[in-house]
Order: sequence, then C-alpha cells, then structure tokens
Amino acid sequence: MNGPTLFGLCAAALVGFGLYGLIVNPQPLRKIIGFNIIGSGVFLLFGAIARRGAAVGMGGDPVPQALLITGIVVAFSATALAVALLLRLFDEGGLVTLASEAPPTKTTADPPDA
Amino acid sequence: MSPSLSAQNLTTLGGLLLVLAILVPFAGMLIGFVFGGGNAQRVALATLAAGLAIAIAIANALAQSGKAVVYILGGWMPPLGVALRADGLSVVMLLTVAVVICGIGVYARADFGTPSGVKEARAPLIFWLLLLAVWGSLNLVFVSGDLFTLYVALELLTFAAVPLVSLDGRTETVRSALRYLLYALLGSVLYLLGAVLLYGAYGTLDIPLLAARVRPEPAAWAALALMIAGLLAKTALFPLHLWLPPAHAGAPAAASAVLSGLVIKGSWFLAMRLWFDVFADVVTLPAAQTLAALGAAAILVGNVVALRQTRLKLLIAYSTVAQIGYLFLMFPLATGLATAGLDSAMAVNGGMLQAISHATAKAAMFMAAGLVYTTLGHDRVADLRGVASALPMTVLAFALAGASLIGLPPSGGFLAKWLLISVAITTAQWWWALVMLVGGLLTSVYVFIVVVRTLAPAHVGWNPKTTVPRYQQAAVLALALCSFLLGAAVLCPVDVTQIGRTVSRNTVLP
Amino acid sequence: MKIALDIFTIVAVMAGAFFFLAGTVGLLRFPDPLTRLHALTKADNLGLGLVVLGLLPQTDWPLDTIKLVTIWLFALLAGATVGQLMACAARRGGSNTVDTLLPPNGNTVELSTPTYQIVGRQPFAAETNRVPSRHRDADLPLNSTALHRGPPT
Amino acid sequence: MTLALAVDIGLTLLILAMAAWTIAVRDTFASVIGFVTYGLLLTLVWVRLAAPDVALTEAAMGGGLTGALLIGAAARLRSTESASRTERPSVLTRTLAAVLSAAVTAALAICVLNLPDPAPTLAPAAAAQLGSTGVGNPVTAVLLAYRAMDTLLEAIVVLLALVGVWSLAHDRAWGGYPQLRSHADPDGILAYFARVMAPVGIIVGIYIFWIGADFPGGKFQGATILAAMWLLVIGAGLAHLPPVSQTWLRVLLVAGPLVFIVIGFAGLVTAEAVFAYPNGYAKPLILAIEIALMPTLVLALALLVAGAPQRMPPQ
Amino acid sequence: MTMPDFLLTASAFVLVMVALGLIRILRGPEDVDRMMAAQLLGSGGIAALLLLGVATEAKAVIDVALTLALLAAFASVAFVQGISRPDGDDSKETRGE
Repeated sequence: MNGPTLFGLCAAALVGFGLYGLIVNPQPLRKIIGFNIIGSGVFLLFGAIARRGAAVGMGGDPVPQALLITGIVVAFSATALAVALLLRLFDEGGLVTLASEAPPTKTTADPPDA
Repeated sequence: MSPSLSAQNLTTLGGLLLVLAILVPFAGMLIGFVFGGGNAQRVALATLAAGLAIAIAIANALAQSGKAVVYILGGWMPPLGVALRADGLSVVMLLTVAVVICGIGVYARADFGTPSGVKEARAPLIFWLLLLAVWGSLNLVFVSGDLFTLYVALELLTFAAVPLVSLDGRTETVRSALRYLLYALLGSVLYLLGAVLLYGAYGTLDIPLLAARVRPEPAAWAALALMIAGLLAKTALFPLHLWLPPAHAGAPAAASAVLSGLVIKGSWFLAMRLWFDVFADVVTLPAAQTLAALGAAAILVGNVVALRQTRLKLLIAYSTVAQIGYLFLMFPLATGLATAGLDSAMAVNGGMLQAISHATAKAAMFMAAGLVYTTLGHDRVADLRGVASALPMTVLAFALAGASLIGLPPSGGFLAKWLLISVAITTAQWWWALVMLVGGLLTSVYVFIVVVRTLAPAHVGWNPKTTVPRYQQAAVLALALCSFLLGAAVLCPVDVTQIGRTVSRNTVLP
Repeated sequence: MKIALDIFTIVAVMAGAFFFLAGTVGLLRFPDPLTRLHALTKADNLGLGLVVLGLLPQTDWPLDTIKLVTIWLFALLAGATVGQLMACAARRGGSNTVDTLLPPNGNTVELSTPTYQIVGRQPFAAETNRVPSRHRDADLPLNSTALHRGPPT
Repeated sequence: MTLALAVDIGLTLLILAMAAWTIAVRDTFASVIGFVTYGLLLTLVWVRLAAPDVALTEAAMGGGLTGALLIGAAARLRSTESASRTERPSVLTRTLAAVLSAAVTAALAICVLNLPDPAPTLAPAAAAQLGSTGVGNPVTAVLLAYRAMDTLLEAIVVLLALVGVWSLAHDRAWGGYPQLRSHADPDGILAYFARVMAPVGIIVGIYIFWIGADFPGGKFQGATILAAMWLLVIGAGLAHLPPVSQTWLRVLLVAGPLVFIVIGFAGLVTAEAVFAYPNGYAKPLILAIEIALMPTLVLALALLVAGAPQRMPPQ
Repeated sequence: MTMPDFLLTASAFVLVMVALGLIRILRGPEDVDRMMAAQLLGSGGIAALLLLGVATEAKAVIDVALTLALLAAFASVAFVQGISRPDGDDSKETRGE
C-alpha cells in the first residue's frame, strides 16, 4: 500500500459515489454535481497512474498529467452547458426536473431513468 | 515492432488529407462564427463542398495505395504522439457522412436562411455552425488513432449535437436536450474511465499498439465493459434509449436528420473500432451475444412502440431506436466467424452497409417529415390525406427510404440483411436471422401505414399551407435514392471496407 | 545559523498550529454564525500568518518569500472582506442585498446593544438571528421572503 | 506506515467524507458548497501526487469557475427546491443504483490493485525528446508539441460549449448582454475588494501563464485566474460584459484556434509535418500560440460562467 | 525528528483542524454557516498545503498556494453573492424588456 495505490482506490470509491449520486438524485443540478464527482474520480485515477509512472527524475508521467488538464477543462465546459440548459428550463417556468410533463408512452421502466 | 505495426506508423501519401478532413470543417465553423449573419451560411456551404472533395480524395488515395492512409501529427511517433489513420471502414463512413451532410445542407438552405431584414438571427447562425462542428467531430471519430483524441472527439460531437435538439427553444425540447446531455456525458466519462485503465495497464493510447499489447486480464475486461457501456449510452441502445425519441422528434427537421442519421453513427463506429481492433483478443462470443440480445430487444420494442405513435416524427424516432438494434447484430456474427477461424469480413461488411443505408434513409425520412409538417401544418399520422398530391417526390422518397429500412431488394438494407443472414446461417446462430426478418415485417407495417395514408385523396378544396421549394424535395429524393440503390455495391470489384484492415486478417483465433 | 533558523521555524509553526487549534475550538464552541465567523477569520488567519512566517527561512530568498507573504496578504484581505459580507448576510438573516452595510438610518452598525447577550447563556438556537432584531426598521426592504417565492410566473 | 502515508490516508478519508456528504445532503445549496470544498481539497491531493500543473488547474477550475457557476445556478434554483425534492426515486431504484455503483467501484479497485508493477510510462520518451521542443516543462511539451492536436481541439471544445450556451438565448435577446448583471453598490465592501484584488490577480494570472514554459503553470491555469478576476470585477458592478454580437469579441474568441491552425500548417512547410515546429524555433512558436490562445480562453471561460444573452443592448 | 517530518506532522495537525472545522461548518443549519467553508479552506487548507509542499521539497507548491488563496477568496465572494442575490428579479426583469 503506497500513495498512488491508495489514491487509486479513493478514485474508485469516488466514481462509485458519483454514479450513485447521478442516478438517485432527482434534481438536475445534483446530477451535474454527481457527474463532476465521477469526472474527478476518473482524473484522480489517471493522476495515480501518472504518479506510478514517475521516472527519469520527473515527479510523474507528463503525458497523463497533460491529458488531465485537457480533461478538467472539457468537464468544466460540459458543466457550463448543462447549467445553461438548466437555467433556461428554469426561466421558462417549467418544473426543473427531468420527468417530462407528458411522458411519452413509457416503455419498460429501466433503472437509470435519469 | 512487428511488420504490420511499422506499416501503420508511417505517414502515407494521402495523409495530409486526413488533417484537412478534420480541420476544414472546424476552420469553417470558426470563420463563420466571426462573420456571423447571412454569410455564415455561405461559408458553411463552401466548406460543405470542400469537405466533400476531401472525402472523395481520401477514398481515391485509399483505393490507389491499397493500404490504410496514415498521418503522424507533428512527426512524433505514436506512443508519444498522435497518429491519424483511415482504413476501409473509416473511408466508407467519411464518404457517407459527407454525402448526407451535403444533402442536409441543400435541404436546410430554405429552413435556416437568415431573414432579409435581420442582420443576424439566432437559429440560422447556430445551425450552420453546429452542422460544421458535427461534421468535423465525426471525421475525427473516424480517422483518429488515439483513444484520448477519440474522447475529445466524442465530447465535441456531444456539444455540437445537444444544442441542435433545443434549437427552437420550446420548454419540452430544452428538457430533452438536458436529459440527452446527461446521458451523453455519463457515456463519455465511462469511456474515458476505460481508456484510463488501458493506459494504466499497457502504457499507450494508440490503437494498433494497444491491439498488440492487450491480453485477456481484469484490466482489459473492465476497460471493455466500461467503454462499451459508455458508448451504448451515447448510441441509445435499448435499455439506455429513453433520451432519443423526445430529443430527435423535438429538433427541427434538418437537425433531426443530422442527429438520427449521423451523430449516433459516431459512437457506434467507435464501439465497432474498439470491438474489432483494440479488444480483438479479449472479446468472447457470449459477450457479443449479450450485445446482440440488447439489439434484438431494441428492434422489437422500438418497432412495437413506433406502431403506436400518433405523430410522424416520434414514429421515425422510435424507428431509429429499432434500427440501432440492427447495427449491433453484427457483433456476435463477426465474433462467431472469428472463433470459427473464418474471415469476419462478411459480417463487418453487412454491419457497415446497414449503417450506411440507415444513415441515408433516416436522414431522408426526417427531412420528408419536415416537408410534410410545413405543408400540412401538423404531422399527425392519422390524417395525412392529400400529401402525395402536394409532395409527390417527397412521398416517393419516404417510400424508397422505408423500403431500404425494411430490406426490399435492391436496397442497401436488403444487401446488408442478406449478408448478415447468410453469416448467421454459416455460424449456426439462426435466431439473429429470425429477429431480422421479424423486425423487417414490423418496419414494413408502419411504413405502409404512412405511405398509404399519404396516397389518400385530399379533402375537396384543401390546398397546402405553404408550397415547398422543389430543391428541398430533390435533396430528400436524392438521399433516399442513395439508400435505395446501395444494393449496387455488390457489383463493385474491390472490397472497399476491408482495405487496410490487416488487424482483423491476422487475428485468426485457434 | 541553520539550527537557529530551524528552531525559529519550529517555534513559529507550533504557534501557528496552536492558533489553528484555537480557531477550531472557537468554531466548535461558539453559539451562532457571527461569533463563529469571528473565530474563523481572526484565529485561522493568524495561524496562517505564523505558519508562513515559520516557512520563510525554508524557502530561497527573492521570489518564493515574496510569494509567501503575498499569500498571507491575500488571506487577510479575503478574511476581512468575506468576514464583513458574511456578517452582513448573517445579521440580516442571510437574505438581503449585499450592498449597504449601513442600516438605512445611516449611522454605523453600533454593536453596543447587540441583539443577543454574549454574556448570558443563550440557548443554542440558530433562529435567534432569524427573529428580526430590535434594530430592524420598518422601512428596511424586507425581501427576505423574496428568497422562498414560488417560481416566477 | 511512514508519516507521509498517514497524511495521505487522512486526506483520502477527508475527501471521501466530503464526497459522501455532497451526495447525501438534502439541500442543493449545501451540496454545491460541499462540492466546492471538495474541489479545493482535491488540490491538496494533486500536490501529494506530484502533479503541480494539475493542482493549479484544479484549484483554478474547481475553486474559481465551477464554484461560481454552480453557486449562481443553485441560488437561482432555490425556489424549486421543495418541488423537486418530492420526487425521491423508489427504494428499488436506489438499491439498484447502489448495487451498480458498488460493482463499478469493486471492478475499479481490483484493476487498481493489480496494475502492472514496472508501471508502463511514457516519461522516458517525453524526456528524451524534450530538448527539441525547447520547453522546460514536460507537461507543456506534451500539451503543445507532442499532442498539439488535443490542445487545439480543447480550445474548440470550449468555443463550441460557448456557442451551445449562447444558442439558449431568447430570439429577441440575441446579440444582447449575458445575464451576469450585478446590483452591488459601487462603494460597498465588494467593490473595494474587487478594486484591490483584481490588479494583483491579473499579475498573478500572467505570472502563472508566463512561467508555464519551464515550471508548472501555463495558459489554461493563467486564463482561468484572469477569467475569475474579470468575473469578480463584473460581480462587483465595476464593469459590464460585452454584448454577444460585438465583432471584436468574436475575433478574439476565434483568434486562438485560428492562429494555432495557421502555425500548425506552417509546420508542414518549415518542418516535415503538420503541428511540427522547425527545430530552433519551437519555443517562440509555442509562445506565440499560447499568447494567441490566452484572450480566447479568458473570454470563453468567463462568458461560459456568465451564461446565455438575456438582455438586448441599448440600440 | 528531521525538519520534513516535523512539517508533515504540522500539516497533518492542521488538516485535522480543518476537518473538525468543516464538520461544524457544513452541519450548520443556516446557509450563512455553510458559507464559511471556502474561507476555512482559504486559510487552513493553504497552511496545510504550504507545510506539505515545503516538507516534500516541491517548489511549485507555492504557486499552487498562491492560486488557491486567490480563488478561495473568489469562491467565498461567490458564496456570499449567491446567498444574498434575491433570485426572483433576474428572470422577471428580462421578461420585462
């Protein structure tokens, strides 16, 4: 048990928390937070893998660290778009939930009914 | 490095065209964004023409060289740098997307032209920018050889497709756009999780290098399961399809054509690329059969629900859910061939033909539905009387597209089903053939219902609300004909889709 | 010389840690937001200041030392500003516009007659500050209800 | 059980507690505050994983922009809080979700525990070719030399998200001001704070951007800090966001990626491939790209937080 | 007990203090209480970060602490603005135009 492995397991747990939060929370804003937690869990796993790849005097493998920076900015853009959609839904006065008022003919109810 | 790998890693003649295929649409989008207003449309149409020429040039380069077109970006060799590769599958999809997007571009000139008085209107500008963005990201999905670049391509595709859904701003479309975005983001984050595990286990993200290193072990199984699950969420396969119908039906006609015809093909193509190229040694027949079982369920549920729809656009959207099921039937057939030691090219060709014929047919159908809506003022399936007299070419196009979806000869759908069914017989998995035939029957029911209703004579003294320009009907008919005459592909001598696919050739399992 | 600096660091960091302890104890023990705010912004900032002071000799001279001092100044600035804003928000039940720190009658916020006696053992209830304090004037725009209005029609 | 591992375990427990609390708490506003705190704590973890560049990005993005975005949204959605809380999913859905999440976590834990021991890494390859990129910081070398295409696509992703956010404006508000309008009093405490903090923040932002070539830092982190400072100034009422239809705004937004594409294709002529730099000129070209990308990223990130145009510009 | 070990224990101690403080702040019934979280991390978090960084000889940590100080203040201000902005009038006013 060393640092990177510990943070790798922490990342696994974070992905689990985020997935649970994404599926269970009814409010869309909570689902966006759940998605962000999954994202940070994935990035933490990538960071732990980068740390394991430390060599040649570098603290960690630079390739995953660069991809992490790109990933964090992409995750932020996704959150910004989701929040903008949510605020537009709120401005329209519509009930801010994902269950549409006139649900189309519901097929079999499957678990991740977002 | 084994010979087949070094061949994958040298920039070939047509390589630069791949970079152009990605950057021309995005550069067009950026320039259109600056000019704004009416000339964004002109920039977009010019980019459409240029992109079509590039796609044809790439196909020509592939046909002449006889092996995959490769470009090493920045001169940095793959484990460190990123390589773009286009084999037969990519080139066929590049051509299909180019043709369909040009058809949609011609069609959309009427719906999304900037009104004369206004300096810049919201919907037209946004539509043209997003159309180019969808095209650029799809080209990137087809040609990129690096898993993380593919992740960024998936995100680009999602960010380009979601605003298309809520383009007209109604509350219901904004809600379905938000639901679509949440599903798509969950899908791409699961895909990224799989890519991270692969990097952790094998130290590279390049597809050919991974194909050589991946072995059946926990990391590979987990990565396969997560990536395929993520891509299923983005392709809306059966249990994860809830976001598709309201999203695709709510969007304007041209946008629905882009979403249903092209956007879902991107994540499907990536799932196929992973299944046959990266995880060739890890996939097992039972895994492929669970995928096909979901596909079969999608076919049955999608078609049955489509039958009960009262609105034409929702009917076509649920038909998309069903047709996606067909795309996943090829996985057990190809894996079955591979495990039996035969060449899996036939099943892969069948799947590709199915995808191409669906792309063209579904785009034509949604655009036809758009024309019906503008002519009648509504799209209730119950009373489509008089549409045939008002829009003869459009109803013909709808019928041809429907025939291709059902699989009547000589359409592309027929050839695809023919190949898949013959492979199902040779690999003794007859039940997939049964599913395909039942699906074809169900599809034929609702296509005939719609076509027969449009042929009914109009009420006395009824005249269409608005006359639709002829070039729109011509565009719809052209796409439908592309799908209908795709069966002629059997005549072309060279098996285009298998060019440069050395990977699938030499992975003959014991 | 090195030993002296190390000892100085140890002493300063220990003092800093002590003030963090004091801040946290204050945070845990104080009855309601305003006093907790006091503990948070004052004690912790001083703790950070001492830690920074302790770390100064460990870092090389020109750039890092200036950065350390700037960090502390940022923390002080943030502590002061946010302390004021949160105090204003807390005092008005957390629902009024931020802009005027001064109550409408223009005089400074005199804490001489606080709305609660710090001396007396107030029953720990956060709603004490929800009840409008004696100083609330009628004309204060009571749009605290604005917070829980239904969605704008 | 070294001391460092003890600190790591403590940090991990704190992070997991924060994440669990953020998911479990009933009130959405509290959940947002929990998430921002979680983001700031994550910065400490990135320092423990020896990834200072990522720590900078996480601090700037998590603490600054994502926090401001989510809090702005949570504040506006407070009134719908009670309505949507009634829709707690059924126990069946919750148990299924719990089982699914536990399965994913277990699978990931197994994969983490038997990652290969001589961890496969690209660090030696990156270090070997660092010299020809002329940049000292290996992460910046990967971002702008080895995988330049990813960074270009990155900037296009941000712009595309901005186009998507703007597409949500009402038709009559198109070309108008984004909604981030504040009503802070010009001589209140907030304005004072903004007047003092903004200039220093801009210096820090440009400093972080400048050292990116050889030390941890870079354009994403610098741009995020500058965007946060701009939002702070606007929030304090000292400045206004430009209307969406301004041409200078659109030119600046597009300048970064276009310059990147032009320099990339120039590499075809001078060096032997697109996105290749002629040896000897790598550093100035990379610097030119970063300087061109800075305004694009600052504007795009700040406008993403600001949201869709809401109000027409005064004709 | 070498200097790095001392600094590590000090940072662990500060982290424990921050954790205790967080428990109290985040449990606070009022939103006003919860707003202090970013400020707590602004001071305690940065102290722990600096101690960790200097203990492990990571020179770049000081830049990270600088950014964190800058943006923890920004987050706190965003909290206060969020809590006190009456949410009603924004959307009403746009419909007004």
